[in-house]
Amino acid sequence: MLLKVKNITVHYGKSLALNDVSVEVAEGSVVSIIGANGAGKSTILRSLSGLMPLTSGGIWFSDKRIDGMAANEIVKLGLVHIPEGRKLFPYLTVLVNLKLGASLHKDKSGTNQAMEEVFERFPILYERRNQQAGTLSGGEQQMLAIARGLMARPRLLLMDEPSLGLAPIVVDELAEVIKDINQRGVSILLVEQNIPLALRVANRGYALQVGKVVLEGDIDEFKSTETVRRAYLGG
Amino acid sequence: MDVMDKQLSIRNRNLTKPAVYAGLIVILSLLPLLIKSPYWLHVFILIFIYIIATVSLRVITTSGQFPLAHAAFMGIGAYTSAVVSKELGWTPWLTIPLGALAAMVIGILIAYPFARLRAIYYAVVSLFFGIGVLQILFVFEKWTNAYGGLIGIPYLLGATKVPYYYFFLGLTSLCLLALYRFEFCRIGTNLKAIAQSYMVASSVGINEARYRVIAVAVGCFFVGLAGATYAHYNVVLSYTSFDMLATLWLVLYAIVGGMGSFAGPIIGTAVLMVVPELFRELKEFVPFLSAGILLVVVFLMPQGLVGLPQLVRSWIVRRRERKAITHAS
Amino acid sequence: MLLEIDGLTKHFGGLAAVSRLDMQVNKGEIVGLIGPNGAGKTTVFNLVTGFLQPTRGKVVFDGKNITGKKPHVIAELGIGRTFQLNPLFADFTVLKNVVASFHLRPKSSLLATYFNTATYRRNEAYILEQSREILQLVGLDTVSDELAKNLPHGYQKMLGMARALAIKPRLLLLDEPLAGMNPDEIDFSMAAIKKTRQQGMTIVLVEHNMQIMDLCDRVVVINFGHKIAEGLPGEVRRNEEVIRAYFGGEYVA
Amino acid sequence: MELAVISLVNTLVLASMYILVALGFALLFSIMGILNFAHGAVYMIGGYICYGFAVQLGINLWLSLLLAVLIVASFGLFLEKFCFRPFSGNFDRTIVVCIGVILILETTVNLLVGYNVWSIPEFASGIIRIGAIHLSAERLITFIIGGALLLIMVWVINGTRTGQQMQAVSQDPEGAALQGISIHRVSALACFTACGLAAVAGSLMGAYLSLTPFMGSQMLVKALQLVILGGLGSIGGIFFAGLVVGAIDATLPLFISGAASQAIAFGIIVVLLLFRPQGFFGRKSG
Repeated sequence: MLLKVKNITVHYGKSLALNDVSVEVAEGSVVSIIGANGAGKSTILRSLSGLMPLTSGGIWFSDKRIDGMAANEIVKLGLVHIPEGRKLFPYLTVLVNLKLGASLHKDKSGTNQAMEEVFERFPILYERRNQQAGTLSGGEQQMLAIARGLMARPRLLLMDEPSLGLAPIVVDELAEVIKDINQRGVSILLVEQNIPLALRVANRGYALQVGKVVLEGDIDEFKSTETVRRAYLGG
Repeated sequence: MDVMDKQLSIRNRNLTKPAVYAGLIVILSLLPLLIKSPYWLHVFILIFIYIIATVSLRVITTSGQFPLAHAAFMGIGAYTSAVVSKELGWTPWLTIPLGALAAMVIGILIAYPFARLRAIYYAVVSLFFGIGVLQILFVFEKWTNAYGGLIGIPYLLGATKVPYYYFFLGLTSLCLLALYRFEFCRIGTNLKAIAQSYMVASSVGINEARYRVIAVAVGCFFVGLAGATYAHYNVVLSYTSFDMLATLWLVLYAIVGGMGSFAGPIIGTAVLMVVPELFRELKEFVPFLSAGILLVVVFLMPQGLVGLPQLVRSWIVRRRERKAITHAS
Repeated sequence: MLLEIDGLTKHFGGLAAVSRLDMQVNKGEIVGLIGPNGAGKTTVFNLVTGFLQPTRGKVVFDGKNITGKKPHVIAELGIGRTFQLNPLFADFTVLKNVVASFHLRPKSSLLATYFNTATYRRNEAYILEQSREILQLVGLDTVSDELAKNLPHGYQKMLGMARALAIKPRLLLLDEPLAGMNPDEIDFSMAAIKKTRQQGMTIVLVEHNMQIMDLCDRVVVINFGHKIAEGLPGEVRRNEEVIRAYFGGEYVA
Repeated sequence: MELAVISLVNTLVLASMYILVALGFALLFSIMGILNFAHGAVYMIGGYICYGFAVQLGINLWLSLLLAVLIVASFGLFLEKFCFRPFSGNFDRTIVVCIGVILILETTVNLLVGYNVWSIPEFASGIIRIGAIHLSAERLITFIIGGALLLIMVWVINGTRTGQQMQAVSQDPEGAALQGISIHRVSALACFTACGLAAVAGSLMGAYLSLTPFMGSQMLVKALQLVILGGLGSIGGIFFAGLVVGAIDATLPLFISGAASQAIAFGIIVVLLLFRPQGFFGRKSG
């Protein structure tokens, strides 16, 4: 297992945000976590990347225990988090945003190569490379956030609601990008409210409700459960 | 711990608090019989005056505004009253309310435009205002004698300390009573509501701008009163009593005591003013002492000095628990 | 007609968050305003309640043009609202949150308040009683002495609604009243909304959770600031454009 | 003509010194969320340390300047770790900490050299003649050092990896942490730089004017003016505001008596801010 999250409990202030949650991501797979607003999906990712302390439980990334490590240390291991709301640096150019994504890597040639690959995959970002990130459209900003994440050369990419505020046609494009990244050997843990997107790209799914995992399984089995259909597809 | 607090606060509300206050006033009333030193009476009188100033500062902060011009308003009260009584020969009994009103009016005038500023913008712009308004003293040098210091201000109660002691004990008690009522009636509730979320407050119909202005008006009135009475007690005024540093000290008294409660600024003022006087022999080393108090409070007492009893209580509880655990094992 | 929105438009920088929106709400109705994240629903609420000034367009409440009025004035006219991220008077108790929200009716003058007159005391006693009633309605009477910030998320949401009710509104705007609630809380909250409605309240609500549709008399769907559909909940559910907006092309059957 | 040139030169000298201090102050604010009220005091001890080395110990003046900068910058590291980091973003408590620091620094200066007015020897002496215009070399050197440092700072902030990381942290600290940027390291660096720059300004101003215990709070007010007028988060804004404030300070006293010009200067600034709370170049927010 690339990532093992074992029985973690997290408090947000005094209120319980995650209650005894376990999640696993196998090397090379795409795992989706679905659930309503406030179910605790983002909290899982934030605890994984060291932004949120655990009350109990543990997290292992390729057999190394990472809970309690600082956020920037965790990135070094290849676990890269693309946060909700993108968190770009709006007043810096696209190019600088991408360079900052490679903050940890000292070798220039590797960074340049990563940059080339990124521009190859997102030609629009090359066109806009000297524009301030804040002036891009919503879809372009999301692509930049993903591209910035790739600059860190991740083994596991954590994506938090990448479809937020995107037009349906851009969401389709996003699905292709996710599949493509995965095919090039990056494992992905995706958190989504857009259920169809989440189900379309994943090999495995988890459903979260008020801080607890209520359902998990391989994607076909997961999709067909009555709970998922009724709760999330409104059918 | 919560249960304990609740019991305590219920008991407080019934009897303890008024009893403590009454006791305190009795002790303070008897103090001049014990302390014959005019120097110490002077220290106490100054503390009374500054308590009015810091408590009135806190009134404004309960509305979520952080003014950094409060000493300047004290100066407006002081100089207005001093100059009018000196130049026109009016009695201080008349000019003191005039000084307080002057501070209030100027407060209201700036409060309206300032009501659109939030957080640190409010703090910093009011800081500039405080510095700028003080410069006006130098423009009217002829009356204020700002460089050399204004002298020849009429006494309010003559030159001996004891009458002033009782006057200020009474005045400060009255002011505190008035401000206490202000904070704990619905007006104060509205101010605190605005401070916690101005969006929610206006969504339930609280006129944010109006209440912010009211808070400033009341705060400035009382600090103007403190300044004006100070002028006719001290009978010498120097602008350094009202500059940026003086404002920052008022803020410090309030924060060190604890902004979260009514008693905080009172305790903060008393402690930070008395301690340096107790160690007067240290002379130029005294500021280190003050700095030491500041640092100890800021690092160890997040609630300020008023939080100390609770801090000690929880520390004792924790110790007891630890002991119980070691005994058990 | 209680609320009439006419050609409402709001630009942020160059982007239109709301674009030429028309919408009517009749007395006694529950209208659902739905749409994907970022569609502009909350912006509509902020425009109606005066927290944002519209670029163009008009909002008429009960025959009165309220476009561009200050939030507290609009509250006084009778529009109560909750917030999506649900800010609270966090350091007040639950009861005090509601009591503090009873600012408008009955109202005491500043002097009466300060000098604690008989009228003021009578008003406050009445307010206390009413506040307890409202807390009972939304089911928070058991936690009325807790600090608001210590409440679980779902309870905080309901407290938001209790607070909005305290201004005795004629129109209630609820921004995602079910977000972050567990199934029990959702049932409870829906029941509370129903109860308020039975007392004659007109309600407009924004929500993602499709369960809410069962409560609505009418649904307005917006996406990217435009109205894309309007009608009975059943109709809207089958509307192709709506399905596409929510789920992307694949799910159009 | 001569008057115009003199006031222009004075404007540039004052502006470059103000900007040096304000830039550091702004760095600390945008990166750590700290309004460093002790920044004026840091500037003051910079001057006094330089004075101590140069006059009391008789060390070479330029070496003294360098030592003063290094000592004060290292003191900045101490401040970051023990005084700012625990209270980042907490306005009330940073005021208390900063005033504690001010008290300690000022009292130390008082104990060591007393509260008399001293002056650091001139870094350059003589008069430089350009056509009909006479300029003191001291002013010129002050402006050149100040201007050069500012250019370097602009290059560091915009052109280097470290500077970009600083900007990243100030625009979105959490986003920056997720890129593997160590916020502590960036904060420490910002504090080191900010205090170092303040020490340079303190030493130069100590030679250009004189050393007084009040220079700290005067400069603090200038720094606040620049940062707020320029607009929080805008470096261009600080430069522009620096020139405006420098011009007001260098020119107004030529026409109106000192106190009135001060009152008017503050009046102008307060009114400007009421109409444009986000400053000249501020990004629209908060």
